[in-house]
Amino acid sequence: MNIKSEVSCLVGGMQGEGIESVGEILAKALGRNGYYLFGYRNFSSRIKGGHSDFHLRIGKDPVYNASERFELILAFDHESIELHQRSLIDGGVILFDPKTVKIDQITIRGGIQSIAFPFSDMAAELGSKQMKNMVAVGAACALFDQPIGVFGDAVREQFAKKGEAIVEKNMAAVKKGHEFLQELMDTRFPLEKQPQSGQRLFLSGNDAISIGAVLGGCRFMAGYPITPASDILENLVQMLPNYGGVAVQTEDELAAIAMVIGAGYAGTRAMTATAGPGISLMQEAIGLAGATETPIVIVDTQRGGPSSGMATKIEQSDLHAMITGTHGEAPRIVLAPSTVEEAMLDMPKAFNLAEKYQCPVFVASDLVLSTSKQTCEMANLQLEDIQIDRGKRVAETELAMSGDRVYKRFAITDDGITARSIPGQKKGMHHVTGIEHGPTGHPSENPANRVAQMSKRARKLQCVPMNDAIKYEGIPQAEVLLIGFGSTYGAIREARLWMQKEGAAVGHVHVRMLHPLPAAEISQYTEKAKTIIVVEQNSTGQLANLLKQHISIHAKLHPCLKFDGVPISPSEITSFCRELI
Amino acid sequence: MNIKSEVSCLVGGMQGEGIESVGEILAKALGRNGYYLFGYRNFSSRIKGGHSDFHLRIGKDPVYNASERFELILAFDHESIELHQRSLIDGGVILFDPKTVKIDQITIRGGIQSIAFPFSDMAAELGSKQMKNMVAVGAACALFDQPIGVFGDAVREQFAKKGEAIVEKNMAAVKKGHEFLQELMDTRFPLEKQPQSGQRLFLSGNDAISIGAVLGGCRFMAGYPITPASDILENLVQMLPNYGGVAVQTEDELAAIAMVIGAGYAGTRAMTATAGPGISLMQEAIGLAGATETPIVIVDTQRGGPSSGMATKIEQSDLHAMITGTHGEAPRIVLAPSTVEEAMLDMPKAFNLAEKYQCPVFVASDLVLSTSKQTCEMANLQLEDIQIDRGKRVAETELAMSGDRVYKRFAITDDGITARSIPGQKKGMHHVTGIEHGPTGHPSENPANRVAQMSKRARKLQCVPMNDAIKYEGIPQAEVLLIGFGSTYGAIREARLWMQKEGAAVGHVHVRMLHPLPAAEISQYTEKAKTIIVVEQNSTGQLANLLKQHISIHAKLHPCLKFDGVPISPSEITSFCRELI
Amino acid sequence: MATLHDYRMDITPNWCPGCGDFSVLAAIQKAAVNLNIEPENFVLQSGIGCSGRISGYLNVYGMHTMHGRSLAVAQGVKLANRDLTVVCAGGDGDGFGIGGNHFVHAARRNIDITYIVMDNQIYGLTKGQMSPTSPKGFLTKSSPEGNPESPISPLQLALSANASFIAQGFSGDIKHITSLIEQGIRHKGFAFINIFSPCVTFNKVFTYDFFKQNIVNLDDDPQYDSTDRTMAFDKVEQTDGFVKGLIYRKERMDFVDALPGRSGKENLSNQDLQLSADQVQNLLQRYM
Amino acid sequence: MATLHDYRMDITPNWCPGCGDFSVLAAIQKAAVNLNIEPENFVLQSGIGCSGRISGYLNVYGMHTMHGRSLAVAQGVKLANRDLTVVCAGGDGDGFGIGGNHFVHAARRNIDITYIVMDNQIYGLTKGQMSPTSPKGFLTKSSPEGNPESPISPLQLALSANASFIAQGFSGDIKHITSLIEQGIRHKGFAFINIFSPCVTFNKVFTYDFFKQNIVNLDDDPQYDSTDRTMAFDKVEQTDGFVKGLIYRKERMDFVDALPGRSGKENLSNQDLQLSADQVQNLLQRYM
Ligand SMILES: Cc1ncc(C[n+]2csc(CCOP(=O)(O)OP(=O)(O)O)c2C)c(N)n1
Ligand SMILES: Cc1ncc(C[n+]2csc(CCOP(=O)(O)OP(=O)(O)O)c2C)c(N)n1
Ligand code: SF4
Ligand code: SF4
Ligand SMILES: [Mg+2]
Ligand SMILES: [Mg+2]
Repeated sequence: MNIKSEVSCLVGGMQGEGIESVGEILAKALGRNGYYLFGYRNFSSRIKGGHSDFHLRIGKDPVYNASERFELILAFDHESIELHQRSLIDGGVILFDPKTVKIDQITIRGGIQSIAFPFSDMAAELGSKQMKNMVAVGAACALFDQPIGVFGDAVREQFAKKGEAIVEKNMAAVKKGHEFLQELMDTRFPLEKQPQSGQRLFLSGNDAISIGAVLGGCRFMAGYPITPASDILENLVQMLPNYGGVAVQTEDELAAIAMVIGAGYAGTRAMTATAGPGISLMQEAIGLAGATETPIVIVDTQRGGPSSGMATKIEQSDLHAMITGTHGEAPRIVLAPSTVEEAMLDMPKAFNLAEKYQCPVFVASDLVLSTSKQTCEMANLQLEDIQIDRGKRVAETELAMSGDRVYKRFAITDDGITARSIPGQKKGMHHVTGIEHGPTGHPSENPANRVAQMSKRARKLQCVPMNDAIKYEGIPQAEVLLIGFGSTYGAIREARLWMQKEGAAVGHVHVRMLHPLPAAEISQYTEKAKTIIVVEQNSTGQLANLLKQHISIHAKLHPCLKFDGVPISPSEITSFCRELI
Repeated sequence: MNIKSEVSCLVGGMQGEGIESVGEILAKALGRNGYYLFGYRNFSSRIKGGHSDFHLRIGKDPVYNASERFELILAFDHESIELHQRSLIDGGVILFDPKTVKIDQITIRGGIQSIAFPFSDMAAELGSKQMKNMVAVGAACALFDQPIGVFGDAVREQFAKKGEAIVEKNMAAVKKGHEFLQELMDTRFPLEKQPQSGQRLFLSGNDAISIGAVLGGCRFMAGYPITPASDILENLVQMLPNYGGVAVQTEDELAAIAMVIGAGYAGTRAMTATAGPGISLMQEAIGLAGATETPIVIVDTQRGGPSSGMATKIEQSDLHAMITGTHGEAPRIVLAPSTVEEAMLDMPKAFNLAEKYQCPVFVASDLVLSTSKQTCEMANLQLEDIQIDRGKRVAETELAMSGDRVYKRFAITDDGITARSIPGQKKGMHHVTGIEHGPTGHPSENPANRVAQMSKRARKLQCVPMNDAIKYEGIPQAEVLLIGFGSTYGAIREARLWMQKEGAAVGHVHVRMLHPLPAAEISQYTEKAKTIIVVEQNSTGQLANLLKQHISIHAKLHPCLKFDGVPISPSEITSFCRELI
Repeated sequence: MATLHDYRMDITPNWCPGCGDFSVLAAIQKAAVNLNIEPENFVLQSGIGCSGRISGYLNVYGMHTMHGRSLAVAQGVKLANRDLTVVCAGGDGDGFGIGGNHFVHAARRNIDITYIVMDNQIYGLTKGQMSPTSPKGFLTKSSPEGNPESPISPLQLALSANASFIAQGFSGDIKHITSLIEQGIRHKGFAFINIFSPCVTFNKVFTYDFFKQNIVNLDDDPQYDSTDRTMAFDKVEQTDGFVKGLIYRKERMDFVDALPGRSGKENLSNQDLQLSADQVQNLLQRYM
Repeated sequence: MATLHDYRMDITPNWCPGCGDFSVLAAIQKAAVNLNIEPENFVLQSGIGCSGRISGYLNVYGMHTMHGRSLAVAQGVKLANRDLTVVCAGGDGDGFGIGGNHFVHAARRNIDITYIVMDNQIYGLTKGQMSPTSPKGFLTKSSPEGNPESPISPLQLALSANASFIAQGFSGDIKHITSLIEQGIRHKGFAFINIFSPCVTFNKVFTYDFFKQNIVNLDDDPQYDSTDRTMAFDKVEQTDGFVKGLIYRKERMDFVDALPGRSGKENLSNQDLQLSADQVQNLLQRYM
């Protein structure tokens, strides 16, 4: 029996049954035991019913994506087995609930074992069928050779609000599952013991974005519910009041971004979070924020488009909408976090950039990044280093000394940035408008002024620092270069590691800022590469096209595209590469 | 005294004073005399007051843009002289109204002549100060040695509704101006006589678009007023009822395009017309039309952006919004007319393409094209050749024979196009949705179906014919290649002709379809060229970037950009070229 | 003769068991059959939401549109082909939240369509945030300490927007809503029917029981005059909106009748689009 | 002490001579001075239209926003900094056409701002198309044969949207509108003031004379109770909307007061944003 440094399991059942809570508790407990976790949830656009599953990967070392292979399936419905048994490793185990799974109707492939496990009945015996999830937790814990003790706290926290009796019952259910599994079989997949770890968090990209926002000084959020961004609104509705802040659910996205512009103008760090349809509706306002040089932050949790598209499936297809969306030409910055840690830290950064460059800043998340949960190492986050930089602001004293009745909010400057005054500042009064305007913000149709103001706004972006705009991993002079952004980071990384093991000279550029594009930084690597593979989850190769626009690499660039709503896997990337090289 | 083959004049005065009617009547009469005309109106964002001017170019041969030089300025205000005297040719004439122009406050440059011409007083004498415009018409007509007789019809038509007495009075005003000028001076700029011409129209791009829509079978228009697109709504409100059609002014652009989608789905040729802010608001719906494969036509009369921008000034900066706008990836076609004739003919074409490829079709106009008036030769238009091609439609008989209860509106086909059924067709019922869907249009999250449907929709665009997608002018193996689109055609053409005269090997590709981009057709010319100059009226080089994305011409491409709201002139283009080559 | 079978779609709705929207679906199908409308002449637009899925569950020309924009799409369909029966349906968020403006303007424009809102006082599809009809203090995912806003009154809004037909029903009484829908479709002009349609998953306050106990039936008030706008306004005020029946109805000229000449008077989708030489001449005259 | 001079901007409005908007501008300035608000604490949002240009004509923090969205911007400003006086102004098309939904929702949300509409029954800036308040049959550039739609009633719309302060005035009576604006600003909650503001260029029907002759003054009706919603609705109905004075007013809890705890209770724009170690700990607790 092999000691494992990593295992994965899938829990599947009907949507609305609480499948996720199995993963939640497993993850919490195992995380505290020092393991690194990645939890991916596969769900569909309906409220109750329909198959849903949760993939949990548990490793001694950091994990950045769901595994392609599971050791264990906990099956509460047929689909869990039908869809996923081919992903079980040889020797893998299916524990199914005979109450809801008629196993004789399913052909089980060879080399794996399927075992009836009366989750519901056991739970019913203990008082409530709902606790079948807890029985499953116990079973998994036994199979992975984890001491049951560590689950105590996790269960307690989950059910604390419901009273001690419920906590006890649920603990009993976990124990029952644990014992029953031990009766059934030996510990099949013992996880290598992990030394005590530093402080950890386990949370989704959306959670990280919400926390990052608060850490980054966000005190105003206006949003409109939309999958998969709604969590952020819901989180901030709970969090912001603790800091005096306000979160508003608006009548639509047009109002949300307009309110954010109002709050940003008034000097408060303000944001909205939305997905595709919302981004489309916000296009006009993005231009206004650009023209009036108002700092705002917009999170786009990209999902399958166009139109309603595939609301519960991943896609990375809003690049155009974020980078060049809106009529006319307005400045903006687009950050693209690729891990939950980055999602958290990109928020303070986004607010700093927004106030420094006085323009809209997008944080381009995607459905997998936003909804998957990952372990974050507090030591990596270094939250104490977060600085609030409010950008150029005109001082009261300076205003007091000025002879101007109207503050020259849009005076032309070398770096394109003009110090802001905010409402309430004496003698800081000025006008802002989406119409082209002169230094005081009043409309002007003068051609020379037009050129000066357009150039001023464009110039600001030339100063955006590029130091963290890409991350590079792999061998230094890679011949094969993988380029990606967003949540595909884990899959690309895993693919690169596999290929490197096989001796290929592979490198990986992950683009962390999509606009202004760090073309020079990327060129460093593309120049040396013979084959460039741009991995993205969309159908037209939006990043690839962007790269081609900036760098003349048309002949050696190959887009590796996936747009079926399923996260790309490392093996899809490696087979694409193998066919090319 | 030289006989001229071309003259230009500028009429300037306070906005709302009827300046344009001078140009209108001059143009109508001179057009009937066989001359070709181009009338450009320079106006600002206010209703009454503020300077406004009208540039009229009159030629023996076709003219496609305003002239950089005038022979005559008819000045009703100071700005007309202050802003434009430098554009007068040596020996040019200013006729100013002493009532409103205090000439001693203006320094008149050498080599030109300024003459007080009591337009208002003469008009007042004849009964109404408003007729000063007619006096100006008479003066211009004398200066250009045009027989006064031809103005009769034009004046009559203009004032017919107001009764014979008014017509007579206005005729008298024209005569008076004519006589007075003849008393003042000799005919200074006699226009070469033109033989009788074929039938002609004189109209703006917006007028042409409206006519083209009706000719192209448009029977439904929903729009929301916006400069400079409002004319199209106003025209169609008048025109469509004659053909049973409907034009609706909606509550906003979101409603306008949604109604258009409804009408298009119902089987009626339907369109909207808007400008920047409207295009931004329509982004979500563009995705819906793409996903549901609904034929619709959207006219974008581009103006200065972003946000409210410069509403009365030209810009060509909505390419991104039209080509890649909306979240996710949806098919669409973008046509770009460059003359009033093309504006008319692109409309039936747009409707045919929309129904053939079942997707949104943009007609990318711009402020100068939309609001300038040009002479159109009926013989060029060949309106009798306009065909209505309603695309693939499923026949009633076919439906009757089918065993399906739900029509497979989105069945996968080789060319990506599936025959449509429309409401009212028995057994043609089906579902449409912006959610990814299977063959009957019902939502599907199946990954294979997703790929099939996305690919189907993308495939359609691969069949779009490229035969008229560019027009090429100039010497065959041009070393210097000018590339442009839209209303800059005239200026680029004039610049090319000048440079050719000087012996330069210049060619000119004018892109007539911006998406799908005719990259192969353009490459034919870019391959041979040593220097490529992309002329566009925006600040980021949107067409240049698009070209770079498709063709690896980064090193030899030079964007010649203008974004101050003023139409680019031939000499700006030639000086840009001269500096390069 | 259209039958219920013709209107049925062989797809199981993905609504939660017990969701109020099932009855609304059934009522629409029944009303269409009662009015003997052929399914091919029936077009149903829906918005986005749980309720919005309805367009896929009956065998007509179904259009699932955009969040908040279904009414605009519906008006386009009707203007293009006046021979069609056009019914539009969606949720309270869809209709009064993001779509509120189109609602108001569709009402005053008075195009001959029927608009049914499945009002569950919650955002169902996005899993339980407050909606514009959620009462003040209502606990939802986005108002964990209580909704800070006053709700909208859909009926008063429709009244002030000059809707020519306004009714309200409750999913629990399928016969009644079937009859309202029939009346709405028969009404020439914009007909608005608000239907309380309980969300059994996210709304634990406005349940079937709640409505059974609290809704006032207009039929029980012999004094009530459904052609009196002020009385209608007042009734809604007095009942806090929990009232069912025909709230208001007054026929007024529909939009198409108010258009000049032939405009919209015939089905535009089956016309010969090629213009005659005379027509072309007429079109160009002004510019010659 | 703020003076009229402080509020003046040295820019000549580009409105046509005689435009009603001049008086509205003057009234706002006067009201601000009367209420002794310092210009740096006064923020004025405007929409797009002739009327929308107003934000550039007085020396305050002026925001010329988007067509139809000024109210949403205004609410954002007020929520960010409750110490500011926030007034929002725009046209009838801006407010009731494209912006109708934000109007309805701002009213029910009841944030403490004042909204002034310069209602000229026309689209001025785009040169004379019909607006949502143009009456049926009205001749405009986009309705050459008469407007086919019934107009919106801004007052009834505000009533049904539960606005807590509703008034109407007329540009021709600058004293009266100044007083209404003062009351509106003083009102805690959303205050809506509709002002008939003649467009002398494109509207030849609703002229100064028309209003002088036809507008009913509520002060002349001693029976009128401005706290009775139904009476208010009826009054508007009876006068066809041509009525001036305080239509309705009832104080109700404003949005911020309804938010939990400290939420929005202080000016958010001058806070120290750096969290203490404890605060960080609290924030992360749930995820540990
Ligand atoms: C533009 C846009 N914003 C947000 C969403 C997300 N969304 C889908 S349904 C919905 C609201 C659903 O509530 P309701 O309209 O009341 O319908 P219900 O689900 O309750 O039937 C929202 C916000 C969307 N689809 N489009
Ligand atoms: C999204 C958008 N659509 C259209 C326009 C064009 N537009 C500018 S002002 C205006 C309407 C003006 O009417 P109103 O709001 O009544 O203001 P008024 O000019 O009469 O004061 C329109 C349609 C715009 N600026 N933005
Ligand atoms: S969530 Fe509510 S509205 Fe949606 S289907 Fe379930 S019960 Fe119906
Ligand atoms: S057009 Fe009308 S609204 Fe606009 S400035 Fe002139 S008078 Fe005022
Ligand atoms: Mg709802
Ligand atoms: Mg107006």
